[in-house]
Amino acid sequence: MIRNFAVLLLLLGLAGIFIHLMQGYIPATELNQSAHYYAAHSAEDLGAANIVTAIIVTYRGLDTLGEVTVLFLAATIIGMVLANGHKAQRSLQRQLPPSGELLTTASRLLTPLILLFGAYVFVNGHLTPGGGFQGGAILASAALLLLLTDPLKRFSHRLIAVVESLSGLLFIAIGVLGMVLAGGFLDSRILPTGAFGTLFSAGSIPLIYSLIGLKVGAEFTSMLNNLAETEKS
Amino acid sequence: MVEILIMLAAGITGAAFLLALGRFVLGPSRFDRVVAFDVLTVIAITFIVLAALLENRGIYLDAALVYALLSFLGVIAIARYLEGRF
Amino acid sequence: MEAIMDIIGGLLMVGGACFLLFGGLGLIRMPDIYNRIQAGSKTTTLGTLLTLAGAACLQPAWGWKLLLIGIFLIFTNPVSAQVLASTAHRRGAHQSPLTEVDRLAEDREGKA
Amino acid sequence: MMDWIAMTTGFILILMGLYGALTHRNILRIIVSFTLANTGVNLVLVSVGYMLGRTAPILDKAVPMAEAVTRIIDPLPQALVLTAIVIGLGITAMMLTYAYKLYEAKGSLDIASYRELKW
Amino acid sequence: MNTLLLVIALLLAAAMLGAAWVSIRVHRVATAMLAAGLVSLFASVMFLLLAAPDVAMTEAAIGSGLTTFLFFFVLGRVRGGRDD
Amino acid sequence: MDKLVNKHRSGRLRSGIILFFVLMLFWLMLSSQLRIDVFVIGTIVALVIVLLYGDGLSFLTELRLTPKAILTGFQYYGYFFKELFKSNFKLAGIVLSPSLPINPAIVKVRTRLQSRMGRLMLANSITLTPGTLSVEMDGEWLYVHWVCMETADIEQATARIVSGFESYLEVMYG
Repeated sequence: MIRNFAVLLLLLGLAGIFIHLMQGYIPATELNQSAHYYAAHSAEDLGAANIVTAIIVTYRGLDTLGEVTVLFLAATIIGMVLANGHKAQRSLQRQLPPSGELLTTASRLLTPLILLFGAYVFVNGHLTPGGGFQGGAILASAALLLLLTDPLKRFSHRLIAVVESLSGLLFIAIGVLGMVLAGGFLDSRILPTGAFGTLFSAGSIPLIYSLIGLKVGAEFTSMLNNLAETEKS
Repeated sequence: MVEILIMLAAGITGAAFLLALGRFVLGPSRFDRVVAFDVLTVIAITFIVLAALLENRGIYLDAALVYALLSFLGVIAIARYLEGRF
Repeated sequence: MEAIMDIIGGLLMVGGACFLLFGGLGLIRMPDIYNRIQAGSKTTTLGTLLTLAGAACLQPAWGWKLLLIGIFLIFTNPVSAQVLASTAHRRGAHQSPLTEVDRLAEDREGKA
Repeated sequence: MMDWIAMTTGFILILMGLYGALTHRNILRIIVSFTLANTGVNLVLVSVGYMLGRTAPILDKAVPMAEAVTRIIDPLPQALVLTAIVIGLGITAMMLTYAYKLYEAKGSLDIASYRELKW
Repeated sequence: MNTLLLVIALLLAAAMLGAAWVSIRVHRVATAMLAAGLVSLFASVMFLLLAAPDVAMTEAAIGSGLTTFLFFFVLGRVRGGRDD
Repeated sequence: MDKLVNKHRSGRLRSGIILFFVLMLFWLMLSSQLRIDVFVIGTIVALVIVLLYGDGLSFLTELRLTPKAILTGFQYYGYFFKELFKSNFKLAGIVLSPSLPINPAIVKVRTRLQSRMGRLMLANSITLTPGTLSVEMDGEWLYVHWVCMETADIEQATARIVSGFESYLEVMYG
């Protein structure tokens, strides 16, 4: 009872702060300074039609590196925490009822399409909404579909690790190349900017976003794989 | 004229949305809630298309594409859970 | 010409929305889970397809993407409905007392 | 007006999520409440960048390059939230993994049964 | 036209709060998770109305499959625990 | 034995090539523009997917490549949409009538189709058409939930529910 009362008191205090914040909130009618800079310059300098992509990949590229690192750490920690337990043995696994012929066929049909759509999303990150993070999640969803169709399905750890580390390495290499050839770390102007609005434009942004997409997809897939390998207690 | 028609369509879709939401809240069994969830996802696609039309931006459709392609994954995951397979 | 296309598109959208409404109504009124799945899967598929067709009439430039959404919807919606129905049957979900014949349950019992 | 609606919803979601996280005793319920609060925070952040009558910060035929400054909304909060959602999924997966391991060790999900953590 | 978007946003906000309420008050854990998925779905459409298609797409890609799967997977693994 | 393996391999190659072209088609539809850079990237992506996921199916993998089959395909889609409309109006009638005239049952029907795509499309079509919902597929038996049951007999139910689609799908996929 006391506990609930304390919780309510805390939430009331928070609500007071929020109401105060909302009273002080004045909707902006003009872009602020940094946003103005991004809006005016990103299309000319970098050739990226999607300004959010330009910010994520180039202007705040270091932040993105940090995010990818956090995600990598999360995946690694999940793997380490789960690796401690007893791994499932094939022979000990429960007898599962067959997973329905129609779902199997449908997953055979839809998995290539989901993979293709994921690739579309991260290759076109500089033109359409979308990019590496979304595309990576969609790739992992394809893996999830396979996992749901056949619960005993396992993905090759080696393939996942190779894709993940290769894309990570290439990502950093492109970043360093930007430092050598252009203005700074992860500067995308190491490749020609190209015609605005085409696929081969915006310097190295599509390349970097594709690498991020592959890396994120591999990380999510390894998370799913590690979770699926645990044995039902 | 077209505006009125679109407004009418949005209103009717909103009514359908509320009905499906009602089934979600009422639903006696878990299966009923899952069906309502499925229907609500499809109605969300309609809302996205409507928003794209109203704001006149074709790029919004990509989000609808994601839902059209991936929404059944959630339902299948829940069905697997209900079957006791995990 | 464009005005006519606009009117057709708007009418298609209203029709699609009506089917969505019938789906929602069916979801509320039908007595058991299988009938609700029927109401949910069929009407929402056609309703969304009509809405997409209407949007394609209003904005012909988006046609390809709307067509893709339609194709994906036709192939994913029945799959989820079927998986859900099969799961419901395996877990013995409540069936309306109106149900007269249940061959699947009979065959299951015969096998077991 | 849209930003007010979204902001209010976001704040209420944060409060509801925190309330759930603080009052429930089941670890899984606590994690679910955390995801609710997470969604609320994202909503508030995005709504701060919204501006009335403007459109998404993606340039194409509808928004040519020359009009960008007067037509688009603030892209910075969107860039922040974009990564925050992905990180949120990573964090959720990690919390769920810990919940699973805790269950394996104790055979219960009730936080009252974890007495070693009290002092 | 703007008013219509506003009405849709209001509807979505109300639905979101309702789903969140269901999620924290309902008895069963599975229903709470389903309601959380619903909140994520509505939030995605809301992001789109707030002119943030990138964010909407991220939320859609992550909320539609992965989050739901993770929650229900762990719930299925721990089911049989006393506190259901 | 050798011949069988060879046949299997060539079948795999054929399905891989078909999958590649279908993926290219979808890529072009997604991009909705025809330019050389789109084409190049699409080729790379489709190739990688085909190599990584070789046992994927596509809409055309098991389609018989005869003019008659293709023509039947178009007829099938026409019939399908007609039935979809019919089913929706029927369902709307049921939902809107105050007495809710339903008579549900799960009946058992038989199908002759052998190919996987044909069976999937049959089940999907049944789910989307008048008052029926495929619940489970087991060998040649298909269990169908029927809102307004007209007959519980296997042969008659097969004639009512399945044969309309089956006649088209049998020509297309076999």
